[in-house]
Amino acid sequence: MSIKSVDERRLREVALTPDEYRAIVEQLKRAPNEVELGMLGVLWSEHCSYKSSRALLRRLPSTGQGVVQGPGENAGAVEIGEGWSVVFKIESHNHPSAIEPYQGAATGVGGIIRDVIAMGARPIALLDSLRFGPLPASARHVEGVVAGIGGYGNCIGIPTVGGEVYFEDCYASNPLVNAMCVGLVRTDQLMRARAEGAGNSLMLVGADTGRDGIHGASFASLELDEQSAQRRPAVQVGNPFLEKCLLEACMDLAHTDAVVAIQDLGAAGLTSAVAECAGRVEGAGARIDVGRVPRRERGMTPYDVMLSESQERMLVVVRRGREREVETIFQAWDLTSAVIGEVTGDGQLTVLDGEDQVARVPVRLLTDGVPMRRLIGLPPEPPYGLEVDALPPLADPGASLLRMLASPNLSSRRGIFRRYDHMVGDSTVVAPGGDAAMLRIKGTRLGIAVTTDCNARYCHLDPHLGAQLAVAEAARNIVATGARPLAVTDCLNFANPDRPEVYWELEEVVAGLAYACRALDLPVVSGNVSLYNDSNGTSAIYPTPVIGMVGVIDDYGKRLGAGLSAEGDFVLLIGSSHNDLGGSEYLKVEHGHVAGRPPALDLTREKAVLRLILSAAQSGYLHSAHDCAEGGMLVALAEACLLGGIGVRCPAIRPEPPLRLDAAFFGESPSRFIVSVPSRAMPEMQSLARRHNVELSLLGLAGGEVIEFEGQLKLSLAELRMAWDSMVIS
Amino acid sequence: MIARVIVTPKPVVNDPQGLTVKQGLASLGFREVTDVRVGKYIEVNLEGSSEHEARRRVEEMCRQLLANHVIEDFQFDIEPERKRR
Amino acid sequence: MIARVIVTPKPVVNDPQGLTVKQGLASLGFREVTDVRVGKYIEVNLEGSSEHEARRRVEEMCRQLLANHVIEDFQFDIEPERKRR
Amino acid sequence: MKFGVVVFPGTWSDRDCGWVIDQVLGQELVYLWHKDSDLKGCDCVILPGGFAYGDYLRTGAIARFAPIMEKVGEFADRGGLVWGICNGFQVLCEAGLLPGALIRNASLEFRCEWTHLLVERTDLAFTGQCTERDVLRVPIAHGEGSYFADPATLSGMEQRGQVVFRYCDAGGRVVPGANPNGSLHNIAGIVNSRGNVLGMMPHPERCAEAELGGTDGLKLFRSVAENAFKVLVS
Ligand SMILES: Nc1ncnc2c1ncn2[C@@H]1O[C@H](COP(=O)(O)OP(=O)(O)O)[C@@H](O)[C@H]1O
Ligand SMILES: [Mg+2]
Repeated sequence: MSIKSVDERRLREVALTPDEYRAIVEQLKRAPNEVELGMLGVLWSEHCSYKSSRALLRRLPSTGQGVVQGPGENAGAVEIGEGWSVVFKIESHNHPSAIEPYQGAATGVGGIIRDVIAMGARPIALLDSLRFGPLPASARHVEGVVAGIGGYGNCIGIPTVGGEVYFEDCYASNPLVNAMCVGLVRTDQLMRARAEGAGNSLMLVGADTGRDGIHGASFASLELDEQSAQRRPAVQVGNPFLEKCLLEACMDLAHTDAVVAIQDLGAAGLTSAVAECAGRVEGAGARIDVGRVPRRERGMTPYDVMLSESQERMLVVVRRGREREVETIFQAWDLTSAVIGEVTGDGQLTVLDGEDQVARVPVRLLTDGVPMRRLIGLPPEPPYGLEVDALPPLADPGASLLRMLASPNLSSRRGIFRRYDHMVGDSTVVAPGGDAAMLRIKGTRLGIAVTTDCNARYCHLDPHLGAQLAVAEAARNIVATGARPLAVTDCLNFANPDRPEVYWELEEVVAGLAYACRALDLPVVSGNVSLYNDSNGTSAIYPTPVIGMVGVIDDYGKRLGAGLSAEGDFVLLIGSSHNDLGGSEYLKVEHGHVAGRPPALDLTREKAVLRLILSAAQSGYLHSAHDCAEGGMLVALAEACLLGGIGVRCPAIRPEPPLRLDAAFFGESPSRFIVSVPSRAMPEMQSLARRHNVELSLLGLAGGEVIEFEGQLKLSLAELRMAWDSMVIS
Repeated sequence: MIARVIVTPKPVVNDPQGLTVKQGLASLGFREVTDVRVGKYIEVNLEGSSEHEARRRVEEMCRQLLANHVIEDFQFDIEPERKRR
Repeated sequence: MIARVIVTPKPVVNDPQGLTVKQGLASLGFREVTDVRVGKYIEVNLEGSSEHEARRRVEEMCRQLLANHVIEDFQFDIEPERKRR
Repeated sequence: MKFGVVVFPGTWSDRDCGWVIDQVLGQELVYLWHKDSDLKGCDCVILPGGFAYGDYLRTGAIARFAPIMEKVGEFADRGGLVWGICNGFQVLCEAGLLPGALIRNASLEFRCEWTHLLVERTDLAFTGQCTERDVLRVPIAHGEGSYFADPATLSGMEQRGQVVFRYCDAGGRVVPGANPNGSLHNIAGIVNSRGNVLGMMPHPERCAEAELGGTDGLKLFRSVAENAFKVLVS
C-alpha cells in the first residue's frame, strides 16, 4: 500500500500521520475518499480517540458502590438514594477559549450540558474550573471567559454553583477552561446513547447545521501556533436560548417510550455522534443522508455537513413509526427535527447524499481503529529544592496575612460568582463562596455537594503526590458541608505528551489519582483529557488534573457552612500541622518561589479526619467547617471569619519545635479543618476526636470584629475584607 | 469629527440573535423577511485632526477594541461635521 | 431588497456601554475620543415588493419590534440590490 | 386562589414560582403556555423570570407578542392581578402594561446577589402582608434591570405612588450604594396606576424558605393569596 495517493498536506489538514493513513488503507482495503478521510481524521484525533491516554485511563477505578454508569457514556451516574441518581461530567474547552474567550467558554458550557441531557437527566448545576496567566495582563481574557460562562449558564437557567480560578505564569498563553455539569434523573429512567434496533430512525434535532468549527476536534489536538489564526472560522457562537428549548424538549421526550437513545453532537459533529452511538452496540451500523440535514448556509458539501460542529444539536434514535410523536414534541418548542437516516445491522456507517453514496466506513474502524500511541515518559531533573531552614522567620504575621488575602489566588471570588446565577432552581442550600456548594433534591431531604479542585503547583512539583492531594482536597471540600464523597469526574489538562517529561507527568498523575481514589473509595465515573496545551512548543502548562467531585447528605438540614455562625463558639483546628511550606502560596507571595516538595499526604490520616468531621456533623456538634487549603490555617481561619462576619480571639501560637511559626500559620499541611463548636458540644467533640485518633487543638473563641492572636496579630474584619475583596478583573 | 462604526457577525458565523429576530418578525406577520443579521452600531466623536488621520485612528480602534476580529467584521464612515445622524 | 436599521439609545438615556467603550479607548491611548454611544445595527433582507412598500414595512417592523420608543430612536435605509454592505 | 404561571420559550423561573405556590403555599397552580390564549380561570397571572427568546434584541421584546399576552392585557384591563418578576417585569414594560423600560445594568455585569427592598406601598394586593416601610431581603439575578423612564413619566409615577419597592441598605435607607444596577430613583418594582399590575426585578420566589437563605419573598405570595381570601369574604 502506498501513501502516494494522498498528499501530505492533505494528511496534515485532517491531522493524520502517514502511519495512521496506512492503517486506514489496510483496514479499508482501499484508499478512503475525501469525505471518509475527513471523518477518520476527526475521530482519530487525540480529542476524540484518546489514542495517547486511553491505556493509562484504564488504571482509574471506575466501579464501586452506587455506580450506575461508569466511563464510556456521555456522562457517569451514581445512585444517591430514594430512586435518584446524579449524572455528571467535566470537560475542557481550552483551545476555543484561548482564541475567543467569550464564545469558547460559552460553548464549553453548552457542550457539557448536552452530555448530561443525553443521559435523560435534567441538568441542575454547573461548575467552572479556570486557569489564567497573571493579572492584570490576563484581565481581558478572564473577563471574556467569565462573561461567556455566565452568558450561557444564566440564559439557559442552570445555576453555576462552584468552580475555581488560579493565576500562574504557565497559563499565560494556554488558559484552561473546564466546565462540569451535574444532572438529576430517576435511576430507572437513565438513558444510554446506544443505537439499538436495526430499522429505527435517526433524527437530528435542534439547530440547523452551518460551517462552524469544521476540524475543531483536530484543532484541539494540536499546539497553538501562528497558524491557529487561520483556523479561526473554527470558532463557534453558542445559542443558549436554543439549548434551553432543546433541553425542555428532550425532557419531554424522556416521558415517552418513542425514543431509544439521545446523543449530543459535540466535537466531530454528526460523524462522531452517529459512530459513537452505533459503536456502543455490537454489530450496529447506520445509514444517513446528508441531503436531509437542515442547513443554515447554502452550498455546503457532504464533507462540511459530516464535520460541522454547529452547537445545540442532538441525535435521537427513534423507534420506527414513532417519528411523528418526536417531531410534535420538538415543534412545540419551535425546534426543527429531521429524519436523516436509520440504524442498520451491517456494522457500517454509510453516508448518502440523496442517491449517491459518499462514504462507507466500518463503525469499528472509526471508533476503535486508531492505532494506540505508545509514548515514552521520562522524569525531568527535579530542580525544585527548597531549604526550609534557610527561609527568614515570619516577621509580621498580620502584614503577611493581608498580602496573602489580596493575592489573586486567595482573594474572594465573589466578583466572579455573583456574575453567575447560582440560585435559579430554588435548590442551592449552600451557595458558592465556601467549600463545596450544596443543592437540595426537592421532594426529599437529600442534598448533593459538588466541587472542583486541583492545586496544579503541587502537581508540577510532584505529579504523583499532587494528584493525590487534589483528590483529597476535593473530598475535604465535600465533607466540609457535611456530605459524604461519592464519586469523581476528572479533566486531565496537560501539555504536549510527545515530550517525554510531559508524558511522564501524565503517567504519574493518573497513578496518583488511581491510588487516592482507591484509598478513599471514590470511583471515577467520567472524565476528559485535554492535551497539547502548549504554545509554540515552548511554554507548557503545569499538569492540571482537575477533580470534579459529588457527595451526598441524607438530610440537608444537617449541612454546614464554612463561615463562623455564632459568637462564643469554640474555634478548633482539626488535624496536625507540619513544616509544609513546599509549593505553598506563602512561599510564592512572601518569598517569590515555586519550589520544594508538596505537603506529604497520609491517606489513612485523611480518612480518619474525614470520618471525624462527618460524624461530628451528623451528631450536630459543629456549627461550621472549613478545610485548610492554600494559605494554610490562618487564611482558612480568616475566611471562616469573613464568611460568617464574626471575628475570633486567640492566644498566641507557640509552635513546638521543629514546627516553625510561618508553617503553623501559613503551611499547607493537608487533612485539616477549621471548625466551630458550641461550648455545650465541646466535651463530646473532644472525645469523638480521641476516638478517631485525630489531633484537635483549640485556636480561640468566636466573637467580635477582629481576628487576634495575642501579641502576634490583630486585624479588623473590615481591613481583612478590603484585602480579600481586592481582585479586579474587569 | 464623527465616526459611525458598524460591526457585524462574519457571514459564516452563527447569529442566534438574527435567527431569533427573524422568527419573531415572521410570527408578527413579516413573512417577506428572508434573513436578519444583528450587529452593533457605535458612534464615536473625536476631536481635531484631519479626516485622513481620523480614518486611520478609527480603523485602529476597530481593530483593537470595537470589533472582535475572530467573529466580526467592521466598517465605518467619517463625517467631519459633528452632528447626529 | 435590503434594509439597514440603526437603533440608538435616546440622548436622555444613560449609555453605560458607551461610557465603558470610551474609557476603554482612552486607556488604549485614543484620548481624542470625546463621546461614544453604542446602539444596534440590524440588517434585514426582504423579498419582493417595491422600495416604497419595503420602506413602509420596515418602518412598521421598527415600531413594533426592532426599537423600543421609550429608550431608543431608529433610522434605516433601503437598498434595492441584495448585496452585503 | 388560583395562580397561573406563564411559560415562554426561555423562561426558567416558572418552576421556582410553581414550587412556592404549590409546595410552600399550598395554593392552586396552572402553567400557561405562551401559545395558548386562555388564562384557565386563574386569579393572578405571574410572568416569571428567565430569558424569553434568549432576551435577544431586547429583553422581553419578542415575548410580548406571544398569543397569551393579549389575554394577559385584557385580564389586566379588567383589574386582574398580573405580577411580573425579573424577565416578566421586562415583558410588561415592553408590552406597555407598565411605564418605562429596563436597560443594561450600570456595571454592565450580570448580578446575582441579595438586596434589600424598601416597601413603599402596603395597600396593594401584592404587599398586604408587609408592614409600613418594611425592609425585605430579596435576591436579584439580572443583567438588564436598570429602570428608566423619562422625567415626566417618572415624576408622575412618584406623585401617584407607583413605586412599590426601592433598593435600600439593611437599615432601610435609600442610598446610591444600595442600588445594584443604576435604576433611576433606586426603583426595584413599580405598579400601574390602578394597582393591579406589579413589576419587580428581584426574585421573591427565591426566598420563600429558610433553607434558601430567607423567607421575605413569601410575604408577597401570601399577600396575594390572602387578598383573594379577603375579596372572597367581603
Ligand atoms: N480522564 C478520564 N477519566 C475517566 N474517564 C474518562 C476520562 N476522559 C474521558 N473519559 C471517558 O471517556 C469517554 C469519552 O470521553 P469524551 O470524548 O470526552 O466524551 P464526549 O464524546 O462526550 O465529549 C467518556 O465516557 C468519558 O467519561
Ligand atoms: Mg458526549
